[in-house]
Amino acid sequence: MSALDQIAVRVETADRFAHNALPVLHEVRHALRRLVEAGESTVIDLHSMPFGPGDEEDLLAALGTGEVAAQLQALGESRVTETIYPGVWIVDHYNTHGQRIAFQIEVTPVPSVLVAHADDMADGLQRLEAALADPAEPECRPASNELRSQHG
Amino acid sequence: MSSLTLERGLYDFKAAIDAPIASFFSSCVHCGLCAEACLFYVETGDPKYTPIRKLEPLRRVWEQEYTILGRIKKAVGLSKPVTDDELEEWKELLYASCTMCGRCSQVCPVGNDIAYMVKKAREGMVSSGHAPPALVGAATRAVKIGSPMGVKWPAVQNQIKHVEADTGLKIPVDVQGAEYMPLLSSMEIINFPEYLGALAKIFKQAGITWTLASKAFEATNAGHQIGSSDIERELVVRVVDEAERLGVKFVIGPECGHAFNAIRWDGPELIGRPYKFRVLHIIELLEQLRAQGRLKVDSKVTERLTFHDPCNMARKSGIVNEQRNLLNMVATEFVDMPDNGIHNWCCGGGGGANSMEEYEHLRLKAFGRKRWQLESVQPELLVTACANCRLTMEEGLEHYKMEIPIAGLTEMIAEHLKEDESAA
Amino acid sequence: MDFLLWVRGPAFNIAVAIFVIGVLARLFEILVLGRKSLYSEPKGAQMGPGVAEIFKRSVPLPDIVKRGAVTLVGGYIFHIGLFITIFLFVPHIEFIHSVFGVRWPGLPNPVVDAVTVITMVALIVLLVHRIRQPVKRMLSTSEDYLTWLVTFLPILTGWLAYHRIVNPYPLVLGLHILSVEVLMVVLPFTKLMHTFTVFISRWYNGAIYGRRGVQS
Amino acid sequence: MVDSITLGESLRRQGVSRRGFMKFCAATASMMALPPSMVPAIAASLEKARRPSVIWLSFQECTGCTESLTRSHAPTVEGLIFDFISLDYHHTLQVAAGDQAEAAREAAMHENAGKYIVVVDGSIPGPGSNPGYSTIAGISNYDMLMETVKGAAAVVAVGTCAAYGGLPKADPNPTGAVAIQSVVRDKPVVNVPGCPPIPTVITGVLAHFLTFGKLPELDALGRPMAFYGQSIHDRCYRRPFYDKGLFAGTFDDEGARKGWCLYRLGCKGPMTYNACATAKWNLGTSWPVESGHGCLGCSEPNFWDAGGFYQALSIPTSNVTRTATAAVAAGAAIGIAAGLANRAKKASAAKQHKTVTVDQLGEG
Repeated sequence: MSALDQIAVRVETADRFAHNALPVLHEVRHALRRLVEAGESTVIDLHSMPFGPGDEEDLLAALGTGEVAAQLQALGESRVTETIYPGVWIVDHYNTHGQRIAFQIEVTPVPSVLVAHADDMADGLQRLEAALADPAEPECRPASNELRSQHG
Repeated sequence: MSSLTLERGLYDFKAAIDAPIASFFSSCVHCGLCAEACLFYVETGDPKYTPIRKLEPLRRVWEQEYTILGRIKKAVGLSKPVTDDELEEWKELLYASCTMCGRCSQVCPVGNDIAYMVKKAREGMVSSGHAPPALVGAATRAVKIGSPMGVKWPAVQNQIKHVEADTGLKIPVDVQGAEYMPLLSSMEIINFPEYLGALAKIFKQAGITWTLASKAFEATNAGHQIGSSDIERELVVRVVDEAERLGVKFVIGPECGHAFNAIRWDGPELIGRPYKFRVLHIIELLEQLRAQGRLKVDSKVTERLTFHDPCNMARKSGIVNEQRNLLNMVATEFVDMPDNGIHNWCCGGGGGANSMEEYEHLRLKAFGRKRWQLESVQPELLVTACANCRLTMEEGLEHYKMEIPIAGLTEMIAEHLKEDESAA
Repeated sequence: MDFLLWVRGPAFNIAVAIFVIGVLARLFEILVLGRKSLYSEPKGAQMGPGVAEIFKRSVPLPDIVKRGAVTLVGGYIFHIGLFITIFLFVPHIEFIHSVFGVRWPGLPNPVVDAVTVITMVALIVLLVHRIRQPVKRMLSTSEDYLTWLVTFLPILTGWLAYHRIVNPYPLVLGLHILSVEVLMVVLPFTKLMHTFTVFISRWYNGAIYGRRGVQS
Repeated sequence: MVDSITLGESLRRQGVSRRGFMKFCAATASMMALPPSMVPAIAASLEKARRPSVIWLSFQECTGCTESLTRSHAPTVEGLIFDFISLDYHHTLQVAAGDQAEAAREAAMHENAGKYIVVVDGSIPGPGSNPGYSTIAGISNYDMLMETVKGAAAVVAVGTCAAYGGLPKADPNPTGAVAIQSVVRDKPVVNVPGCPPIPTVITGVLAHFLTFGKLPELDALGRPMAFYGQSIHDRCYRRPFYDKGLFAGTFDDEGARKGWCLYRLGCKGPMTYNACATAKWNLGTSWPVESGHGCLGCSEPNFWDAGGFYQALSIPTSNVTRTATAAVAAGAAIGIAAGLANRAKKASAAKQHKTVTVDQLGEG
């Protein structure tokens, strides 16, 4: 939504954390405590947060950028970034048109979406074996992850 | 069959209800604070003495006759009519346990003048035949004999002789064109005869002309107490006729609360015109004389004394500072009781209550208020300016074995008048 | 929602009509009765002391403060509380502005909220007092309890609506407005009429005693 | 037409990895306003889900709902959902026209009897009103609706017109418009009100049906709790200003610039239940309150008649001033009449008064 992003919006608020960024940070704090003490993971859906102008920026600025950043290409791009608080991850999913479809904070050692799935690994093994057995076709990749929407 | 009927009473209730009363009843929120201002409730703790409840029959007549919803309720038979039995029950509440002292009127948060309404309600009590016998007797004697205690002019003449002998002063009677015409109360004539002598001495010192009226010496008004405007008017007219015939400039109300109230405030309303003379309370006159330097004392009372403000004089006529100025002139140690002035507690015998002997126990119980007030200041002498208060308090003090003598203010001043002052 | 529209629309009109007609009719019905002409020589004025009494009467005598503490303190709290909740809550000010075209600053909602709770507590204390104190119990009729209820309900429903305790919100807001409408309908025909007649009564009281020169 | 294959199979055929499927499930959960903890359950359900047939009926409507759904959001994950439903009839979107279009509808009804979903936007002239106000292919809206829903598994009323009558039903309602739920009584009806509804809410409801094979939990007005469970006011980021008593008084004052509460400017947020404050519009860019305009209350029944959009919620919808003026006159007239009657009664009572004498007193 590059066109919309170009509209200059000046947020006039007296204080930082005027709206709902601070409660989310506290929710993250509680989740991290649960992870540290009980090993329990949490996913916070930021789409369900009643954010006002500037809230998302405030939240992301407060969480910062940590050591790990990962990029996925599955049904569009996804960005997974560790914050300056290890175990607290920003998971940002986009569709093939670059539109955000999910935006989450995961409080977990490794976000589930990064972990390779058993089915996919088995499938991959199959494909690797097939490729080695038939050197004529070394690359046998899934057809495409560019799905077009077709209505009707 | 008596000619006084419930029907006549209800007509009088209806006729009595005016805009203030309609507003008062509309405003009452049943908060019960009037009870806390009433000496009968405060001393007995019996909620039936709550002032506004004493007006329940009048209130129902107002509701049924003068409110939109009440008329509808009456038309469909939803309201309880006022009955003879009920009025009989209310006799105690409207007479024996109410002195119309007006303290409740002063306390009511919405501003209801409850005493005003009690006075109006008594009208219907009289015409429906529910007035107390003691007051009926007093009214009858007042109308037929000339005085509620049965005092006739010869008795007064007798007093005059004694006073003239004691003081060496002439008591003027029926003098045309005199400036002042003092009235006497029966009680003063019988129980406190010093009053007449005191007047003579004071008037001589002040150098003013005055006269008694042989046909209108009596100030008390049993019609006022029983609440019958017809009788009250008849008694007022006697005074007015004589005062206007003699052409006096001032009629002087005596040290008697209701008598002053009747002649000062009720009278012109009852006869439907202003007087051709002015009415002053004796204390108002004395204060005027004092302020003009025409009233001087050469000695002072040295006992620690306090003053009981009669309701009709202070709360109802605004005479408060006058007696204090006079007291400070004539006494060295004047102390006020708690709740004094317009907030004073009634003696318990006003409004005719004192004449109802069958309720003496209630009156004595209610006197507890005065006892508390007196005990708070421990006076050696109690001064007042109302013969009826004085009598009631004497009974109360005796009952509670409190040895505090009571004096009338006018006599006290007369006793200490500067003797050698000659007439101006 | 239909209910809310009804209470905000037709029902409100009906309530306003009954309220205005009722109050005016009652005031006229009282005032037209009039007073006898007074001929006694006045010792003071009527108008000034009458007007003064409207204000002075709000200050109780010291001995009554002691004796009638619950009634007085409770009464003060809930009357002031009613004033604040009715006239200093922003949504109410908007309503008043829409009808009368005047507006004034409101109080922050948490303040009004606290006042509302205090007001309700005061009203409950006064109800208990009415039931238990002998004088008030004797004076009380069904009307006293009815008027208590119709006074209490708007405060309670308003508070519930503000805190959104009852769902859905349009229902509780509708109940709040309906309870106010009930109050408006009941007011002219019960002791709640003292809202208006208190000024008349206090004036008469002040005038009667002012004329007699009593300095209260 | 409905495919026999499941969604899981379909995705895999298109080469979507398991990771991609989980991402799709996370997005679907977010869209359905379900907690992230539901993702595994959603994945399990979606794996087995089959394409349902959808028949979309448009009656007295402005096409805003369809616009909302198609224009602003396609192609997104909702678009993906549409790949997995079979939209067999939608006269704005379908290629077919005339008899062919109606034939498609009838075919879908016939082939998927008892299993298809009917989506309706727009109100219909009620059974009692002139059917000529709105017809399609010569069939009255009422008849077409009743015929189509007969074999439906569920009915989704999209938009406030379909859900509650909306604008066509606004006073004086010339066409006798009624809501779908007032005529369809024997089928589950889910209302997705809004003018228009939030696109993700429309697709969220369809996704829910697709995922779980049943309609979501509804509130008293037939709306999915997941989206309409909380009011705009409760989820509004400007709520703290309401609580502090900080209100914008005009659209250009200091309060408006500082983003204070819009209650005084007529915001209907407190009585409006919708997901705008969280789902937002235009791909989460903003929503009315965030853009500085109060909520109109468009997802509530009769919102069009619920008072001026710029009048605070506490302001009555009726003309109080006129009523009060009339009442003043009436009250004064009744009062003076009652007062004069009182006066006459008092005067006659006074006339009845017979002088009390002490002789009479003595009798008693």
